[in-house]
Amino acid sequence: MSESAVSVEENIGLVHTCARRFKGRGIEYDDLFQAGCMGLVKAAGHFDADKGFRFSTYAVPVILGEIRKLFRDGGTVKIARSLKELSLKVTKAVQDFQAAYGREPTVSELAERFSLSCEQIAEALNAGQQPLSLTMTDEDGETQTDIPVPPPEEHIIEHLALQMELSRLSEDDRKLIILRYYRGLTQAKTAVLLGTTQVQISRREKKLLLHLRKQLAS
Amino acid sequence: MEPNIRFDDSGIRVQLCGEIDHHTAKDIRETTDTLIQQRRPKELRLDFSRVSFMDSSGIGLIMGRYRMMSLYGGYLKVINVPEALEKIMILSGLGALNIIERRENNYDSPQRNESEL
Amino acid sequence: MTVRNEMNLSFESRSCNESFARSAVGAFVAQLDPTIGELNDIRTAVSEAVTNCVVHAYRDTIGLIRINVKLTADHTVIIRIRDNGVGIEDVHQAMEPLYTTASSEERAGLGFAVMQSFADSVTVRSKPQKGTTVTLRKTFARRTNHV
Amino acid sequence: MTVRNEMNLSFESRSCNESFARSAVGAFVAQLDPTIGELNDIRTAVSEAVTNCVVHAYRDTIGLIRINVKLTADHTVIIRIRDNGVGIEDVHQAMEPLYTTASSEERAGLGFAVMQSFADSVTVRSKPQKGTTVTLRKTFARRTNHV
Ligand SMILES: Nc1ncnc2c1ncn2[C@@H]1O[C@H](COP(=O)(O)OP(=O)(O)OP(=O)(O)O)[C@@H](O)[C@H]1O
Ligand SMILES: Nc1ncnc2c1ncn2[C@@H]1O[C@H](COP(=O)(O)OP(=O)(O)OP(=O)(O)O)[C@@H](O)[C@H]1O
Ligand SMILES: [Mg+2]
Ligand SMILES: [Mg+2]
Repeated sequence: MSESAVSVEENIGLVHTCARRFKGRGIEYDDLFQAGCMGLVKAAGHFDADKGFRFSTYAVPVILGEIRKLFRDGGTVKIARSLKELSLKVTKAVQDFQAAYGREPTVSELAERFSLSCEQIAEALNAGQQPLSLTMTDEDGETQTDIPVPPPEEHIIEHLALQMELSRLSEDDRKLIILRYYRGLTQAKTAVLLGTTQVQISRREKKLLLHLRKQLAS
Repeated sequence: MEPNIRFDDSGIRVQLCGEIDHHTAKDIRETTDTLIQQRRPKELRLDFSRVSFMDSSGIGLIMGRYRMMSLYGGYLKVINVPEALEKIMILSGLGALNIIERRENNYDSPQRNESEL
Repeated sequence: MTVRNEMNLSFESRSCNESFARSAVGAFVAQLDPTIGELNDIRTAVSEAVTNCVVHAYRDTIGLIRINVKLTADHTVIIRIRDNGVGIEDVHQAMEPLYTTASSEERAGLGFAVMQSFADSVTVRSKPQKGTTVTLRKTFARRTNHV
Repeated sequence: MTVRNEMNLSFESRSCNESFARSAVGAFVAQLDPTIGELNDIRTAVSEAVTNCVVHAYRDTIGLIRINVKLTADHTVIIRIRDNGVGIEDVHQAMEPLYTTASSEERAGLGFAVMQSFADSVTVRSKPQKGTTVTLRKTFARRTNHV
């Protein structure tokens, strides 16, 4: 033991300084402080003033090292519900995993567990650490997920079955359908492009539609 | 993320997980195709309940399995499509193939006939 | 149109970067406080554009994909995805739903259709052998209790 | 050291980009399949470096912050954060725990100490009036059940 043993009490401010740094990242201040104190005590016990360092230079990394360990469990703060729920679940899963296997889960292990990609797990963690608002919050603090109901969208393209049937048509018939229904051309314009008359296009089109409907219905 | 595969009376059910894009579709394609070729099931059910993201690579994947199942005389069902994926499913026109079931029905029922198609 | 914030991203055309790209753009766009659905739309559209660079622009090679994202004061996001790949001969045709030059690889030919449906507008500029630039634009609904 | 994947990111020195930066870097690094703790470490260290660019390098101005991330075959991530700001006169002194030139703004002088605790190594190169480059390096533990 060094003669010039440092007083833990006198340096408690260092712990506050370090702990404050990680406020709002999902871990209670008191937990941060407690971990920091562990670090301070360790540092005080091992400090050798003869080496010419200032105590703070020696102690800060030790304190930070203890605080860092806390973040291995994740944590949550107020965030949008969906993200919050996820990060809660992730946090819980990390704990369960650790209890079961005695080591931290990898991102992909969590990703698998939650059916998400590694990146999303990363995002969920992000959500757990700082407020990222994707939703609205009510007066009473209840978060409300704002998932818009997509408008009953027009089938902007013809359906797939049709595509398969189309591929079985002759070149000209396929062109006719594409020009008329994908490009939205008039029968007259389509006729010009296909080198025929509008009447013929009209007839052919009727036949083709009947045929396609029958195929699709079967 | 390995798809979870289950066999039952009416065929094979594959539980897909995570995000389906060009990168991840490759593995899923290989796994399902091996299954189809080896077991020639009457029905292949792709369960999307745990899929959180999908782009057009997923549509290609479904179409491909649809064709493959038809080729072997079976059929494909896409089940438990989450709300977030409905938009792209609708857009793709897959709805018209009558292979999508939002909720899986009669999962344990052995009587499942082709007239349901 | 006042640009409030902007970022640039570049990475190699490896398929493992597809999810990274949509994730990074999503994280940036989250600043505009979109709904989960809006964010998902952006992620999907970006995924389509980036996948096209990986699959078509650089085919069997590895090239650079560059993304520029601008957030404007009026809640609009403008995303430019650029490659220096093979380019597109006929952009009009390429954008046609179900048109694909890679049907053997089970591509549906729906990428551009998805972009058009999930973004408010899509513009494509391309030069064969020079590369392609896709610009996606989307305005988010304003919400009163916006943070 | 074989680089397996690499990305570049640049954005303006706005404080709202601090969280974006750590999120984007986190998403990219996730490819190496780190543990939650390892990923948190990276995010924290990146956050400190980026905040320094916002707070010190560009002080009352807006400048460009550039980040380069390399993933190597041996599970190491190398992150370079660059600014073209005011630079640092005495890097050794600046890295001392509790040293700060902005105590009036309640800065604690802990940024570099945090980077050193959370990354395996931190190197700083700086030239007054030219700018600063901080390089963070971290190797992830290899796990047998690695995917
Ligand atoms: N960045 C690009 N560089 C070169 N060609 C491109 C690029 N993007 C698209 N294309 C061309 O445009 C066609 C249509 O693109 P689109 O994304 O709509 O469909 P796809 O990629 O073929 O199929 P899907 O997106 O459904 O998987 C492609 O087949 C390709 O020929
Ligand atoms: N990118 C930079 N450009 C210019 N000066 C810098 C830069 N980064 C750090 N410094 C200088 O180094 C000092 C120490 O940085 P450090 O991050 O350790 O502490 P801080 O930023 O002052 O406080 P804290 O990070 O605890 O809020 C700063 O006060 C500043 O003078
Ligand atoms: Mg495409
Ligand atoms: Mg600092």
